[in-house]
Amino acid sequence: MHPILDYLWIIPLLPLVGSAINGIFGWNWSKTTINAVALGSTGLSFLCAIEAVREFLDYFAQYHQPFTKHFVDWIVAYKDLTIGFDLQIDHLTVVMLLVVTGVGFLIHIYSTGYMAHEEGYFRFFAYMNLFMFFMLILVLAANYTLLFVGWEGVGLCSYLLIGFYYLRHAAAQAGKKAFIVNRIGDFGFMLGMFLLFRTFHSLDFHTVFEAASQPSVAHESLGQFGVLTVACLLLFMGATGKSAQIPLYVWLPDAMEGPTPVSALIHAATMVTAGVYVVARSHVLFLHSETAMYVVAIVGCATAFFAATIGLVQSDIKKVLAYSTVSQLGYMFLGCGVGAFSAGIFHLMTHAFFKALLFLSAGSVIHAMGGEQDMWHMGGLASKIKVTFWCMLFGTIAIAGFFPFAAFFSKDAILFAAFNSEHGGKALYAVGLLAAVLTSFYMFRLVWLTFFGKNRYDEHHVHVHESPRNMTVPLMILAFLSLTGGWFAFPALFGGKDYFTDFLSPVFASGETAGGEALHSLELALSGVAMVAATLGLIVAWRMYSKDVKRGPETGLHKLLYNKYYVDEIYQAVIVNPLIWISRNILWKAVDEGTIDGAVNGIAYGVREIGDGVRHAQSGNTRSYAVWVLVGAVVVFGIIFWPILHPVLFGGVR
Amino acid sequence: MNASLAIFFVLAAVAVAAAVSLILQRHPIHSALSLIVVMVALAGLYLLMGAEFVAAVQIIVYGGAVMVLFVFVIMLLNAGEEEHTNFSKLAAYAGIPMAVAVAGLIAAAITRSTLPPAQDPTALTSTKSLSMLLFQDFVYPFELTSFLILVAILGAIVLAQREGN
Amino acid sequence: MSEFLHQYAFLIVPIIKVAILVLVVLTVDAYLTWLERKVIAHIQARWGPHRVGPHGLMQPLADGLKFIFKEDPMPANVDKPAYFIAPFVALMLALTSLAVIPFGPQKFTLWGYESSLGIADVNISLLVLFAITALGVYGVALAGWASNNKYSLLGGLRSSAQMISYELALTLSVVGVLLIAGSFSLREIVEQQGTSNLGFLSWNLFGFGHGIGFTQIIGFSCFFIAAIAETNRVPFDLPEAESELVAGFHTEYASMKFAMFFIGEYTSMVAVSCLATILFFGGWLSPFPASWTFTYYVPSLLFIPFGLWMIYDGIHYENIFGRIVLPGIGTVLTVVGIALILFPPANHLLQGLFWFALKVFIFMFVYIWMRGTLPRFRYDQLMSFGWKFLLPVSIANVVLTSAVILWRMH
Amino acid sequence: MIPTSYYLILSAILFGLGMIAFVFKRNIITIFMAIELMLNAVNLAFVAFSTAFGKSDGEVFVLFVIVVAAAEAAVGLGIIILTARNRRSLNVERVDLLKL
Repeated sequence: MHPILDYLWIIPLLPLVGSAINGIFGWNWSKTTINAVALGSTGLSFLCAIEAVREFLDYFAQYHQPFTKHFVDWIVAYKDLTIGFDLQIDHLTVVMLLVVTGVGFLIHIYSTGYMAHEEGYFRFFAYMNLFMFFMLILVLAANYTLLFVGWEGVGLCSYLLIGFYYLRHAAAQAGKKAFIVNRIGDFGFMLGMFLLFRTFHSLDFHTVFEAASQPSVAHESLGQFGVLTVACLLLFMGATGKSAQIPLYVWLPDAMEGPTPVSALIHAATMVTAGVYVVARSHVLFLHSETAMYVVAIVGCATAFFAATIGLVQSDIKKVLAYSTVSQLGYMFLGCGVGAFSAGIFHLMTHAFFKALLFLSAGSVIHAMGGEQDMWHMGGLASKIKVTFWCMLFGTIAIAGFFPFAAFFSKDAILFAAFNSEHGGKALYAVGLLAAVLTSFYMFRLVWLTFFGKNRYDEHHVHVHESPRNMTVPLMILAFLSLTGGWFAFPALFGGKDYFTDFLSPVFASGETAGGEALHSLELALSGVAMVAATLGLIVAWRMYSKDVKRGPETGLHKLLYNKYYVDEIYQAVIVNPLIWISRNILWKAVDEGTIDGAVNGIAYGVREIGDGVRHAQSGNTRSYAVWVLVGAVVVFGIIFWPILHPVLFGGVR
Repeated sequence: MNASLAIFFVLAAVAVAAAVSLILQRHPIHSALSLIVVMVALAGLYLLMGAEFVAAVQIIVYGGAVMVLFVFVIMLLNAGEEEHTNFSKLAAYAGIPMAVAVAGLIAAAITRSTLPPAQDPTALTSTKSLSMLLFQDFVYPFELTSFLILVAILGAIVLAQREGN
Repeated sequence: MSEFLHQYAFLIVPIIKVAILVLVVLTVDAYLTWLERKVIAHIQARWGPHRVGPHGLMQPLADGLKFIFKEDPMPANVDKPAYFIAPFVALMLALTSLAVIPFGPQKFTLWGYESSLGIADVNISLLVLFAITALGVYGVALAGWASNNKYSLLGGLRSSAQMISYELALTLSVVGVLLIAGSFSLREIVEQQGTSNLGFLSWNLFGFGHGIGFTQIIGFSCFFIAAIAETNRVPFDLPEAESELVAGFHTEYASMKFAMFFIGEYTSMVAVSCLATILFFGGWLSPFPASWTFTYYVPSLLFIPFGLWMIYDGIHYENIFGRIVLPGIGTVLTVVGIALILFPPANHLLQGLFWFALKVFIFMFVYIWMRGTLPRFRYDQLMSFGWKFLLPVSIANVVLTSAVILWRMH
Repeated sequence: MIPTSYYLILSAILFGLGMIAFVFKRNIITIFMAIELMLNAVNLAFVAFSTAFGKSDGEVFVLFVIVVAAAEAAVGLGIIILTARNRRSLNVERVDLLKL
């Protein structure tokens, strides 16, 4: 009845097959063949995803419940631990599914152009397909364990792709950094999973959420540090790792060492949003614990502002976009934190569109500049690469949140939710608004530095040229999407209903903070304020960068910002170095060499000594051996004949 | 003190004496002769017990084959008087006491244990019934021993042949 | 006196029998030497011993005296005990082997103690015989080793190897007979050969006593060849091959010790011949069917003409001594022959012994005959013949016989 | 009638003498003979028991023992010949190394 739903595993399987084929046989294949395999698998899984969505909606209309299917038992370890390879689709998954496969597909197309002249072409696409596979597993998983598999898998692919230019030391370092920092988050995530299992004796979403929504559990978690609180915080720790929130955001900017399409796909559109997805997925748990919600909201809000400030002064075009990604993710968490999960997911989707667009455009610019990434060596490109310019401009307007572009709706929804969330909502709103101003400022700064003013590069070496068709077409599609992506919420402006929220309502029905129609006028007002903020940013940027500017000396605050608050150095000093010291001097020297090796060697030495002592019994003299045999015989006979003999020997006694 | 008891004591005395001489003789061939005497005496004891076949086999195989082999080897290696080295202190001091202790334990156990009354030798099964037992109840072990012999022959050939041929 | 005899008859009678047997055997051995020399001489167209007594009949006596009175030198640093024991072992075992051989069917009672012709009548006599033969090796081996002489050592080793090699064939060749008889007792073996009324056809050699297919000709051939080898006779007399080992293991022996070896050899020849007679030639049974009572006069028919011929021949002898002695012997023989006719019980008593002796005599003659005829084997030929031909054939004989028996049982 | 225990005692004595010979003698061949002596003592015990119980199993076992002893003699003497060739000595105390 539902061909794809019944074989849901086909969707993740396709990229995996593509990855395997490319990875194993691609090494001496022509680019065309590799493209065919990579794009074919991704595109097919995109189509399958669309079909799956259609079938799911049909299915939902019938049964009014998420579709879950158990395929095979994976782990059957303990009487109540049975983890199957279960996939599930509900409305949240639908959004993620379409975003991942769709945007992924576009970026694949783009990559065929961007990576055309790179070494390891087949390797790149094998990794990309593998990433798609894991990401799909992540979003389709019906239990935390399988989700964790995808979670780790995307981490692995991110590591591989960041370090794609593994000959560059910086790239390799960045890859390792991303991996390790993620490990810290995953550690928390696993603890959270263990805690959940210990509490609910299961890891299936359905079971856990059912149990969690029991009043008893809710009651149990009322103590602000009940089980659920801790579990949620731990899960959120994982989310901060994966989604680059304070304090674990440091890896994302470095991740820009990877190829630009990677930055677009993994570090903007899909993977980094996994954290948000998890939080949204577990909203049932989060809603039980106000503390956790607060933490999420505050961390998100803080990250949004903090990263935005850093973004203000970066000179590397991709670094700017990286920090903007961090801060946008912060927005998403803010949304989730204040209970507007649908708003968060909404922003996730729109952000996927426009941030992918921005990154790809940046990639196109870099491509045009022949690998130059420093904005201070660009300028005046608008006339030379028109398509890229317009797409970039679209993206900028979209992220800045001008009407009627995507972020206008999504960011608004978040800010509005924050505004009228109880206790302290106003503060969150204020910071969020400030971050919005900064966002539009640094984005327009980027545009001006890149495309306007007189060119600050050497004409003779750099031959600026428009990117090929297979790069520009995805740009246009994404530009269109980032224009229209937000229009689901259009009617809400005029008192209509927010289709997106409506669409997700089956998932988040439980705990959406009411609002909307009730305070319709207020929402309009806040939208206005947001517009003003964006415009403010635009004007400031225009004032500062429209006329050609020299790169000023970094001093004071500027320097502090430019050096990212020295966070990396602080981490290095406070965490990394002590860890290395402990590992080297205590764990290695004392524990390993001293205790363990010492024990082993000591045993060996003792054995040798004993053998050296006993060896003299092995004289090799047959007669001695014979006597030993006799001794043994005496003992054995003595034991056997004891009952008969002891009257003989000790008859006299008693 | 009937005749058979007398014969027993005579044979037993001969056996023990020969065994002692086996120990005391310096030259291996004299030890071998003593051992032959022991075996013949034992054969006589078997006859006394009515185990005629075993007695005959004892002499034919042990006396006629095994010991001949020993004598051969002694002649072949032209073994002289044995030298009384005492490299093994253990054997020098503890050896004989230990052996005596084992024998004593066994003897004590025998004297202490209750044995079935001896039966009239004439009542013992004849050679025919022995062969029945051997070729019906114990036929597989019997065949196995033939294999064992075969293997032993091969082993002996392999061991004793010179590297040349 | 008589009750003393009755009380200890179980000791006295055997002692008497042993004494008689030893005397007889020694005499027989002595005159075997005479016979051997005579026969070989005539085979080689010589006279042979002719000086001492008529036809050299006193020669054995002279030899014996010579053996007794000769000096007995002992080589330097021999292994004394072994050197002394060896000849005794040889002789003793040879004589002992005769102990279990039954010479006749009769059982007689003396002083209330029933006994038979033959020293001991054990029911595994054959096994005992083989056991003793098996020990026979030591005499030779020890002698060869003790003499401290390389030729002797070689001879000793050779004969020991030869003996144990052919012992197998000897034993196995008899198994066929045992299977037919179903007993180890020589007496029973002989008796079951006489069960049918076919005369010599029922002997194990032909085996018609039980019907077609039991013939032991193969067995007998193997047995006889192996027996010759056992006794170190031509053509298997390598241990004492004068030409290569200067008389082998008894090179260093002189006088009485040498005589012991000599007697031992001839005794074992006799023993083996007796065995062959018993196993294959019906022992004391006459070659004629038992129903032909007139055949009881065959001994007389041999004795009387031979005696008359001796008288006739004797009176023409060149010296006076012979002219007296030979006719005397002839007379005795004739008288015995006539007496046998006149006194049937005595005749009946003697029948078994006569036939037994006759068969044994024939075997001895064959021994001597072969010595006069055949050349000596080479050592490797000897070994390969024993192991690669004789042993397989005798085993085949065993298999064949048992197969036939099985076939007959069903 | 001779009590069974007499035979057993005798076999124990012979066995003990065998053991003494084993530890006392130095010549490999003689030591081997000592083993044979012990086997014989055991055989005596077997036959004695089979007589005592009036069953032939003991004798059958003796036959097996004899066979095994024969095989053992064949192999063992082969080894002894080899040893004597390589070591130029029959004294066990001089043969105390696994390889030359």
